[in-house]
Parts: sequence; C-alpha cells; structure tokens
Amino acid sequence: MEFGLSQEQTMLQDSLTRFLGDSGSLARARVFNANNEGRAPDVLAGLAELGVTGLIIPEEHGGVGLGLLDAALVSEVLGRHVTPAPFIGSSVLAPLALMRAGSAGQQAVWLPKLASGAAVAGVALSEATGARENAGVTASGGRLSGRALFVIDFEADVYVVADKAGGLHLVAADAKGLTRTRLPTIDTTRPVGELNFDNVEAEPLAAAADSAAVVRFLIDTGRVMYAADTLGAASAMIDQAVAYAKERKQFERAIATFQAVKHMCAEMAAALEPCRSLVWYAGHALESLPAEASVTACHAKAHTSEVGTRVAKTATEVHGGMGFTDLVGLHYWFKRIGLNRQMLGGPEAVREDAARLQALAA
Amino acid sequence: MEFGLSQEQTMLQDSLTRFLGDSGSLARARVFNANNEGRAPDVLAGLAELGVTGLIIPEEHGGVGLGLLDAALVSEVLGRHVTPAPFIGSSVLAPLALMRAGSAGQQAVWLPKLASGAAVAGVALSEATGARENAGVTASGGRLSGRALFVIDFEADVYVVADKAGGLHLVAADAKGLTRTRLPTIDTTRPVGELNFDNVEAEPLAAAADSAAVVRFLIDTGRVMYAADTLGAASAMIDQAVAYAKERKQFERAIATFQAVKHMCAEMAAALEPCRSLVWYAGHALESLPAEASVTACHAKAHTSEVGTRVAKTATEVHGGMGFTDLVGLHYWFKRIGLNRQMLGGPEAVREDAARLQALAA
Amino acid sequence: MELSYGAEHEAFRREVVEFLQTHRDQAPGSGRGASALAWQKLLIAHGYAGRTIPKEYGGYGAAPDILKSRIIAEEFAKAQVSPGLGGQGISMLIPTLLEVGSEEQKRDIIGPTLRGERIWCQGYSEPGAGSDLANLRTKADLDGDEWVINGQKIWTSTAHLADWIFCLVRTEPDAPKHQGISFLLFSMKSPGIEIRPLIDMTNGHSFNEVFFTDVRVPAGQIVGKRGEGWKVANAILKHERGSLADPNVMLSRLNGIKELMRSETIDGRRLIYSPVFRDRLMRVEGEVMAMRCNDLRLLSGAVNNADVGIAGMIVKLQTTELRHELERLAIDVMGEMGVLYGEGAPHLRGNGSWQWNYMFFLGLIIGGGTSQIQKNIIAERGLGMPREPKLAIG
Amino acid sequence: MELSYGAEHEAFRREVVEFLQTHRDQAPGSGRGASALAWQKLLIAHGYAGRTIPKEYGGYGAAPDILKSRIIAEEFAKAQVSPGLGGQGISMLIPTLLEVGSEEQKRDIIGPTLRGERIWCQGYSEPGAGSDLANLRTKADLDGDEWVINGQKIWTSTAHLADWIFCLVRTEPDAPKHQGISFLLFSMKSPGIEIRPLIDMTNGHSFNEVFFTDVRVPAGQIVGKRGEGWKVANAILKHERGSLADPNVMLSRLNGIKELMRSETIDGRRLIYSPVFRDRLMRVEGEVMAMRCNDLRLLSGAVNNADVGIAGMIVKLQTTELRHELERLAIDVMGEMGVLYGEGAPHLRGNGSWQWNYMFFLGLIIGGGTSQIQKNIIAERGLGMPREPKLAIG
Repeated sequence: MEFGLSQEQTMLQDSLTRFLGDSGSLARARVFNANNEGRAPDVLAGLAELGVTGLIIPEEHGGVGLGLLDAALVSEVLGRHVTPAPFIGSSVLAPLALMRAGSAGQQAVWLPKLASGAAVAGVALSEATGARENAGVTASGGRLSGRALFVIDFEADVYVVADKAGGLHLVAADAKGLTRTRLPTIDTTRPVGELNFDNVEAEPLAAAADSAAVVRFLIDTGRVMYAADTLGAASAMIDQAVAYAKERKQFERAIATFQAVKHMCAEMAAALEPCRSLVWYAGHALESLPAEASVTACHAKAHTSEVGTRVAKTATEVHGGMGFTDLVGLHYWFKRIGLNRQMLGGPEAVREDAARLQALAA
Repeated sequence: MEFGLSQEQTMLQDSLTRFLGDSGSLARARVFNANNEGRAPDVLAGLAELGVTGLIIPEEHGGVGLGLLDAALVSEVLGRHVTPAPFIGSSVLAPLALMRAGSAGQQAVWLPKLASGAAVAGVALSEATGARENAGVTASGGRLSGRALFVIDFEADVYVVADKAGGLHLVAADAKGLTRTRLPTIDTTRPVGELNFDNVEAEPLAAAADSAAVVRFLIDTGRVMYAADTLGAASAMIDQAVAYAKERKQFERAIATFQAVKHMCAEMAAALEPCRSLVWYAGHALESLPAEASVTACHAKAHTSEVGTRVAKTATEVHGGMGFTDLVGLHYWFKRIGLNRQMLGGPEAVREDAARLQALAA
Repeated sequence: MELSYGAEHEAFRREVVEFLQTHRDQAPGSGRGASALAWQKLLIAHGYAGRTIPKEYGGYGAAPDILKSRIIAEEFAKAQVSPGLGGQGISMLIPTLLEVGSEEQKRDIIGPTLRGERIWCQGYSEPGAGSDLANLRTKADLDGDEWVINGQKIWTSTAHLADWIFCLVRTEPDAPKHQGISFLLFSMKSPGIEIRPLIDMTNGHSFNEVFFTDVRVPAGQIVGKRGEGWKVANAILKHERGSLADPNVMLSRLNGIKELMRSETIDGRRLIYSPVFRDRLMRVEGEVMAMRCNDLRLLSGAVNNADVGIAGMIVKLQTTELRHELERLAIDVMGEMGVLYGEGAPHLRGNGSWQWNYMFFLGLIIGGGTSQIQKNIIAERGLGMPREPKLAIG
Repeated sequence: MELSYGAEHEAFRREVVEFLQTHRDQAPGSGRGASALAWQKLLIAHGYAGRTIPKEYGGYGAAPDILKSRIIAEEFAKAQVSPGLGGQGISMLIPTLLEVGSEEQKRDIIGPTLRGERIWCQGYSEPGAGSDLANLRTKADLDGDEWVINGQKIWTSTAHLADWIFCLVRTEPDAPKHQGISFLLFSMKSPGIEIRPLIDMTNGHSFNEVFFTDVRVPAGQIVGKRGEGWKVANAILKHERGSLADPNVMLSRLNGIKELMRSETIDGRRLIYSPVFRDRLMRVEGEVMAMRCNDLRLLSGAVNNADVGIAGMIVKLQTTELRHELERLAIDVMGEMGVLYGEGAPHLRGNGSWQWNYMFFLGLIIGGGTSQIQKNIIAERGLGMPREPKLAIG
C-alpha cells in the first residue's frame, strides 16, 4: 500500500522544477508573450534533455517509457511554472495516439522525433468533447475536410486529428489544402489554433481495434493533464499569495496577520490539497484502474477547475492592487487556469459526462 | 417616486412587532411545539385584533382592505418572530382565492369569518407547483377525489383546493370522505398536512373568467409571502448573531472583535439587505406591475431562499455550540427558513419557472 | 410605494428626449477632440452637464434634483449618446473645490475643468499606501515659496493624458499620520515628473505609476490648509451614496448573456437549452434584480432624505462580486470560445468584453477598498460591531 | 503508487471475513446489553477490539498496524456488523492512560473500560470555554485528602449513561491559565452531580450539561501531576491524523442520493432526469472523491511514515462542510418531502436521516474546533503564517 509518489517521481518533479526555476519561469513566459513566439526552442530543448518530451514514449523509440501518472506530475510542474512549451498535446496525447492506434511504421517514424523534441505534434480533439460552431472533420478516401477548433499545441509539425466518426489521422503541418489560424487566447503561454481542411491528405491511425475507445482514452488523459496543470498553477498562486501576505504591510502590520487574509489563504489551501490526491489517483487510474478511469478523469478535471478558478481569484485578491497589474505577473497563472478550465470541456460539460458514464443521465 | 414603506406600513410592522415581542415570540413558539398545538388561539386572537387576519379582505367584509405588499410586510414580521399562527394560507391565499374566484355569496359567507379569525382556511396548492408522489386532485360532478400534499395552514376549518385542471374548490374540514393527516416537518411553528379525498363534496370557486390565472396568481403571491417570511427570519438571525458576538468572549475578547466573525456577519448582512428591496418590489409588483409580477415573485422566492439558507448556517456558526442547542432556540428560525425554502417550489424549480416565463426554457 | 417619477419629472424627461432627438447628430464618439468639447459646452448650456455647479464657476446653476440627474443619465444611456466629459477632475476635484476650495480656486479651476480644457489626474494611492491610504509617503518640503515634491504614486489613471494633478503629499512628517498630509495642485508638465504605464491583467493601460523627483510647486497651490489634506480628500465622501455600479449596465450585460445562450451552440444544440447554464443564468438574474431594487431604494432614499440603513454600504461589495460572477458565467457558457482574447482574435465574441470585464471587475473588487475593507466597514458602521482592538506592538 | 494492501494483509482480511461469517450471528444490535459485552470480549480475544492494548491491561497486545486496523474497520462496515464498543472511555481515556497514566491506573481502569464494564464521559468543555478550552473555570480545591469540585461542564455526551467521568478542573487558580488545570477521574454517582439533558437542534439528546456542587473526589484520582491536566488532555493529540469522517460513509450517503433521485419524482418525472440536480450531484461526487483520495494519502502516509503536508490538517474543515452540503442536496432533491421530520412522519424518507445529518453536521462544523479555528490552524501551522499579534489590552 503506497498512495503517494515514488522517489523517482519526486526526483522527476524536482529536476524539472530546478530546470524551470533556473530558467526563470515567469521571465521566460513574459518574453514568449512579448515576442509572440510560437515556440520557445530553448525551453523545448531543455525539456527534451530532461526526458520530458519522450516521457511516455517507449525506450525503443528513444523515450523514457514512463506512465501517465508521471506525465500528470510533469504537467503539474509545467503549470506551476507557466512554462511556454508544448506538452499535453505533443508529449502526451499525440504519442499516446501513435502508441495505441498507430502502425509500427508510424510509430517508428514519429515517436523518436517527438521524444527528441525534433518535432512537435498538435492534437485536434476538441470536437470529440463538444463541437462549437458546428465544427468537425470528416474523413473520406484518406482525405479530410472540415475544421477543427482549439487544437492543442498548435505550433506543430504534424497533427493528430480526430474525425467525427471516431477515427484518428496524422496530418503534416504543410499538407496541401490545410489552413492554419492561431487563435489568441487569454493564456499566452500555450498556443491553440484552428485547422481548416480542404480535402487534405491524411494518414489514418488505424491499428486500434476500437478507434473510438482510443479517442475516449485521449480525452480522459487530456483532462487529467489539464487538471494537473491547474493544480500546479493554483498551488503556485497560493504560495505567492502567502509569501506576499507575509511581506506586505498595511496599517503597520504584515497583512498575513489579519485573520481575513489568513482565512483566505487557509480556504485556498484546504480546497486545493485534496485535488492533489485526486489528480494522483486519476493519473494512476488511467493505466491501472480502467473501470474507474473515465469517471475519475472527469471529476479530476471538473473539481480541480472549480477549485482552481476560486484560488485564482482569491490569490489575486490577497495581492491587492498588485495582483491586478502586470508587475508581479500573477495573471499568467490566473489565465493558465482560465484556459485549462475550458479545454476538453468546461466543468458543466465534464460533469454531465461523468453522469452519463454512470448511466445517471438520459 | 418613493421606493420604500409608507408611514402606515411602518406603523403596521411596528404594532405587530410590539404585539409579538410582548407575547414573547420564541417562548410562545416553544410552547406551541411542546404541546403540539394545532392552533394558538391567543396568538390568532391578537392577530385578529390587529387586523392581520383580515389584512387584505375588503372593509365591507370586515377586513382592513390593504394590499399584498402590506401582506408581505406582515409575513416578514411573522417570520422574524417565528410566530405560530396561520397567515400565508388563511389570511392571504384563501381570501385572495375567494376575492378573485368566489361568488358574492361565497365571499359573504367566508371573508368575514376569516377576517375575524373565527375561521381558519387551509390552502392546497402544492401540486400546482410540482406534484410529489403523483399526488393531485380531480374534480368531477362537484366532487373531489385524489390527494393533496403540503397543505398550507393545515389546521383549518375550510380548505381552498386547486385541482389538476386549474379549478379551485372550497371544502369543509369535516366533509364526508375527507381524511386529514398532519405531516410533521422540521418547522414546528406552522402545521402542514395531507388531504385525502374520497369523492368529497366541494363547492367550486368558479366566478373567475380564467381560473388557472387565479391559481397562478396564488402561487406568485404565496412565493412572495414565503420570501418575506424568510427575509424576516434571516434578519432576526443576523441580529441575534451580532448581539451574541458582542456578548460572547473567547480568548479574553468579545468574538465580535475577531475579523473572521465580523466578516461572517458583514457577508450575511450584505447578502440579505438587497433581498429586502427585492421582496418589497415583488410585493408591490403583484398588484401594480402585472407584467413583471410572476418573474419577480420567482426571483424573490429563489434568491431569498438561497441567501436565507446561507444566513441560517452562518448565524448558527457565529453562535458556536450554543447555536446548535435548543438553549438559545436559534434553530426555530433555521427551520422556518428551511421550510419556506421548499414550499411552493424549491429554488431550482422556481428558477426554472422564471426561465419558462421568459420563454428561455424549452 | 410609488415608482413613477411624477408629472414634473416626466415633463423634464420629455425635454431631455427632445434635446437628444434634436442634437444627437452633434454628439461625439469617444475621445476628447474638438467635437467632444463643443458637445460638452452644449450640454452645460442645457443643464445636462455641470448641472448643479453655480453659474459663476461655469456651471448651469440648477438646484440639486437627484431624479433629474437620474433621468438625464437614463435617457442619454438609452439613446447611446455621450453624456459629456467625465474623469476625475470633473467627478472628484470639482466637488472637492466646491466644498473646501478658496474662492479664487473655484473661479480659476472649475470652469476650464468642466469644459474639458484642463484634464486632471488623481495622485492618492502609493505602492505602500493601498487600503491604508493615510500611510502615504510622497513628501513635499517647503523651500522658500515652493513645495519640493519627491515620491511615487500608483494607480494614476489618465496620468498620461492629464494636464494637472491633484495630489496628496506628506508635508508634516512628524505629525500623526492623518494630520501630516496636504492637498496640492500642480501641472503634469512640471520638470521632474516621470510617468510609467501600469499594464494590468487585461493587457490594458488604464493606470500609471508616476514618479516625482524634486518637482517644484508654488506654495499657494494648496487646497485647504497645510496638514488638512486628509480632510480635504474626504470632504466629498459624505455625498457618495454607494452607487458605484449602474444596475442598468448589469441588466444589459445580463441580456447579453441571454443573447449568447440563444446563439452559442455545442454539438449543434443551443445553450439556452442547457438547464444547468439556464439555472446559473436565473441565479444571476435574481441577484441582479435584487441589486436593482436596492438601487431604487437608494435613489428613493436620496430623493426623500430617508434612512436606508446599510443598503448603501453594501453596494460596492455586492456589485463588484456580482459583475465578476456574471461575466464568468458568459465565459463558461462559451466554453473554449470563452478563452479567446485579443483584438481581432477569430471567433471573438462581444469584442472580448466578457473576459475584459471578468478581469476588470476582479480589479474593482480589489480597488477602492478591497472586499475585506468593505466588510470591516459594514460590520463596524453598519452592524455596530467593535473595531479590532489595538495591538500591543505597533 | 500501489493501492493493494499486499499479500500479508490480504490474508489478514480473509481471516477477518471468515471470523465475521462464523460469528456474525452473535453480533449484537445497538446498546450495551449483555450480548454487546459478550461480543466485545470475543472481539478482544480475536484482536478486533483493543488490538494494540497490552495484554496485561486487558487488550490483545498486537503491534500497531494501521492497515490491519483499517481492514478490520472496512470489513466490519461492509458486513454491517457491530465493530464493538466505542465511547470516549475507549477512544480517549484509554490512549491517554497508556500515554501518561500510572501503572496502577492502567491496571485498574483500562481493562474494565475496554470490556464495557465501566462507561465514561468526558468533562472538558464549559459554557465559557469553547474554542478557548483552557479558559475553563470548574474548580477543584484540595480539602484534606479530597478534591472539592464546583462548576459546570457542557457538551458532555453520554453523561446520562456514564459510570465515571474524566474531567479537566482548575486546581491552581493563580497559575497561568494553561498551567492551573488538573485531570481528575471520578464516579458519576458521586453526590453533588446534576445532569441536565442538552437538547440540540435535531431534537435529539446526544449531549448534557453537568453541574458539580461540592463533589468530593479522593486526591489520588488524578492523572499526571497537579497543574499538568492540560498536558495530559493533549497527550493523545499527536496520534490523531485528522481522520474524523470515514469517507466510505460519505460514499454511501452519496449513493443514497442517487437512489433518491431514481425514486423521487416531481410531476411524475424522476429527478435523476433533472440536469440541475444531477450537476449538483456530480459536483458533490467530485468533492467526495477528492476527500477519499486525500484519505488514501493520509492512510498511506501513516503506514509509510511519510510526510503528507497539510493533507491531515484540512480534513475536519473540508469533510464537515462537505457532509453538510451533501445532506442539503438530498433535502433539495426531495423538495417539500425534504422538510418532513420526526419519528413516524408520513412519507418520511430515510427515516429522517437527511435532515438529521444536515443539522448534526452543522453541529460538527462548529464542535471540536470551529471552522474559524481550523482555518487559523491551517494558516499558522500549515502555511507558516504569523499568529495574530498580541492585543494592547488584555
């Protein structure tokens, strides 16, 4: 019985934290934002060196061969540091799609590139969780038409695309007939975008017996990853709020001595701490408890989003006016939590999914 | 332009407050509870003397001829004093049903009795707002069959009963085939109950052109009255919490000096104060702004219930352990708010009604 | 309970409506160009701006009438026509001068300010003086017949556009903290002033930091006496009636969400058919309605000089929280669409106003007295609860 | 991450299951009758009660093993079989005596207490000493070789059933408040004790007030030294791991709501088809799941002696609030049916347990350290925030 992180997992988080801390996480995010960079090659290279890009990719394909709980732990650290780098799409969902539904040949071509950071993969999955503006992609004769919104890790070399029928496809970023449009969001650390397909050549990922089940698994996994990112971002906000409250003086005393401020911090911490265990459990369940995986992923995503949103507001309030400015940059975390909340389904949609999975909904 | 109470309205509330204060509101409620009385004749007589029983009944029938805003103001004071007396059913909804749908003869028989307190009228309206256990009453050939749950002011001499088709009927309490069952609830200050009709003789209230519209108006009015009762009960709870906090010492200081306690009180007051204006507006709208009356009644009921529930919890917490005991009797208010919340529709049901009224729901 | 404004005021409303119909072509867009200044003059002449400011100071000179002011605001809003110039010079400095300014200050300053010829910014907050404003440290030393000012202000909106500043500075460093402050007026063109934009979380530039290095100001440019600045700054507070947020704006945002829910779809299904979001919508509608009624009560209380209890004290706390919540609902309704932001972003709804307001109202929850300060005030002044006991060590 | 309990423990689980299958016919219902005492003896003999209490004091004498304790609890709960006697004598006094009692006290008291032959109540709280327990005023004066006790206790559960009381009293009135307290044991049959039922908002009688008038107690019936009572009472706190609420109970209540929603109708429509209530249900389910995972983490931390940060500190705050919320949802789902209450009330669902728990958990939010005290603890001990500064006047 051990519900907790192994020594290796703690070391993984620590080494990543060291790297991101060293490279000045907020400062790097600011530059990424200011320059409107699509990618931060230095960050990506560092992540590749640490094995993050190849985290879940088998060793024979140049990866580290770790599991999805490990991926969630990495996601948490990236959220905590508002890291401007692809991960959820390129290092988790795309490799997973290839590993579960790709042919040996497709795996051999792409997994090493993704593992080394030589290529970045975007993932178009949004429509499978609820299509906005009637978007969606149709496959016909090996070609794709339609459009996909809110593509994860948008600044990519290749895309994994889910079609309306539950099929998965690989599409090169420079494929003919493919139009790519960046969609600017509140969160400037992770580009998302829109793909328009005009009879675009695609390679089916067709090795899985049940492609729709793979899509479902990608959604579950993505939700856990976003939950973990929010967990990290929210816990960074609490830490900053507590530190600021100890520092900041009003009425001749540190505001941390005011009961109202203390209770705001205590409420944040008390609400968030169980999310940590929930995210661990959900990450573990993905591969080890298949019967519970989907429902747990829904709850991890929805509950952590709700708590994260509250933490984002409260931590900003603890900072007073400073929290509202760009000076302390707290809003990078606020906005990261805001994006995570909606990706792959907002809390209401995800909870309805959880009810459906338990046959509670019509 | 005057959004507020007239001098007469303030005096009405004051004189009622004096009477209820004099008769020791909590003490009276305790006795009512302990003895499991169906009626408190002394309280009823006092209310009759003050004109409360005949408040909205025209002067020619022995009443005072005031309006529904006045009735809401009375309801507020009764809630504030957890008064063990019929009012919403017997003095508001039943007279209203008679005035809007009764014949001249029916009015002449019943209104004077209700005005003087010589008779009490119960009101069976619950099924018109959402039937539990498939209850409901069917009228056929001047006779009623079926059952009605959660009858308001249950310990009555006569009942106003809404049938499934939108018709209204008068039924004597001792009518043959009528079985009456008290339904004990958390709130021991106002009896509710169940009526079972086995081919019971009834007198139709058939003078209205549109009986269903009258039923709707009764529901709207009842909702505003329950909202007002909650407003009064909740504001009494805040007052008690503030007074207790000033009195009670912990750690060598009055707990009212702790910021956490102050903020709990401030949050209650800030949330409840706008409910006061909303209840006034809703009471006024019933007779003066017919186009807005129904939606406003829904919002008054739902919003005041939500705030009331929060106030009930928080005020109890401010009282610490004492709040949980019967010693201070705070729970009489807690439970009154709890009953009001569900009567004529809980917040979710009432909000859905508000959406439907605005053609926002399917 | 009488919700109509009465015959006299309804006649006045017709006048306003007529004026708007006649002159709306002259109304300017945004900004402070020549047409805006001309429009302001026209409004003053008709009593729709500077209405209660005495004629001799450049105003219209009418007796105060809250309902007429409300009618003007309502009709201009309904017509979506500029209600004239705003800004802290007009909304804060002019009332302050009327209350405590010298005759000369009133004659010299109010007119140009009202006509938009002199734009002001307010120098109150400092990095170390937020909720505890009296803790301010920007100091002014008298050197001959000039003040020499050194220090820093923050949250100075429109500093980058302003001609002049009205500014709280510490002139008596040894006095108790509320008694050592003075209220100075000086030109933003004075040497030694540096303005740095203060970018906020909306990416917007609504505020600035302003740095003073040996800024020299004639000794006479003071309102009230030396050391009375705190009193001067608070002179107009007694007129406030807590009406920070116009409930009609809230209503129009609410209607905006209804529109969104009618048009926005998920899997082809319109969101108005989502019972869960509809329930949240109705919840917010109930709260908005309650705040509108509360506002009616305040208005009526002001008109009739009636006591409204704590109804005024709670407005800032409740409305800023409610607006933040309302805008958040819109974002959730839009789902992924709700995170889009930035000028020209594809698919952007409402020009990004939902996210902007969501963030800006978080700023307003904090600014001008945080929610914590508001709750202290409600508890102490509204509920008569004791102030926090003094600390053993200071 | 390894969620199985391992081979040794699964073997132990099979033993427990087998025991339950063999002996469940002997298990008593509620109460403390002869069959309950016999059952308790059987459990002690098998190590399912008094498991880690040394044999010489009447226990089973096993080494502590958190997982085995958990397995016992899980399997007894699953089988819905009485897990033996509880009460404050067993849960609080025995651990206290084991920690700081004299050898004689251990030999004399633990055995009869464990076997249910001596029932205890706890005399800690007083009307003036709630959150600030050390403020207690019940005093004991030494008169020859007897303590003479005067004062009042409150929240004394089972006082009306108890044989003895363990009680905090002030014995050194001039010492600083934490240092003037002693921990006494005495019979509830002593002359001068009056017990008044303390009816609570559920209408139940779970607690009492106890009044002492010149109650005489032999001087030797003290645990620890004079003036060390505060230390004695806190001796067992270090063993607590914040597992107040069994998350499995929460889960079974949650399943109860699902059942309710499947059976309860409004206008003939089952409430499971109400998306708004379903959303609330899923919200609560997510929170329950998070608290279950948090509990797993605590359990694992205790087994592996691993640091779990603030995960233990938050349990009381979060679970009492969550349970209150959960029970409230059930009431709202039932609508008018939800307000029914009282034995034998027609149409009553779940025997009134929803309303009872809704109120009782409000009591638990308050009792044993209010939510405000919990937040202070989390802020200070968990987040390292400073304590409130001392006041100028005391």
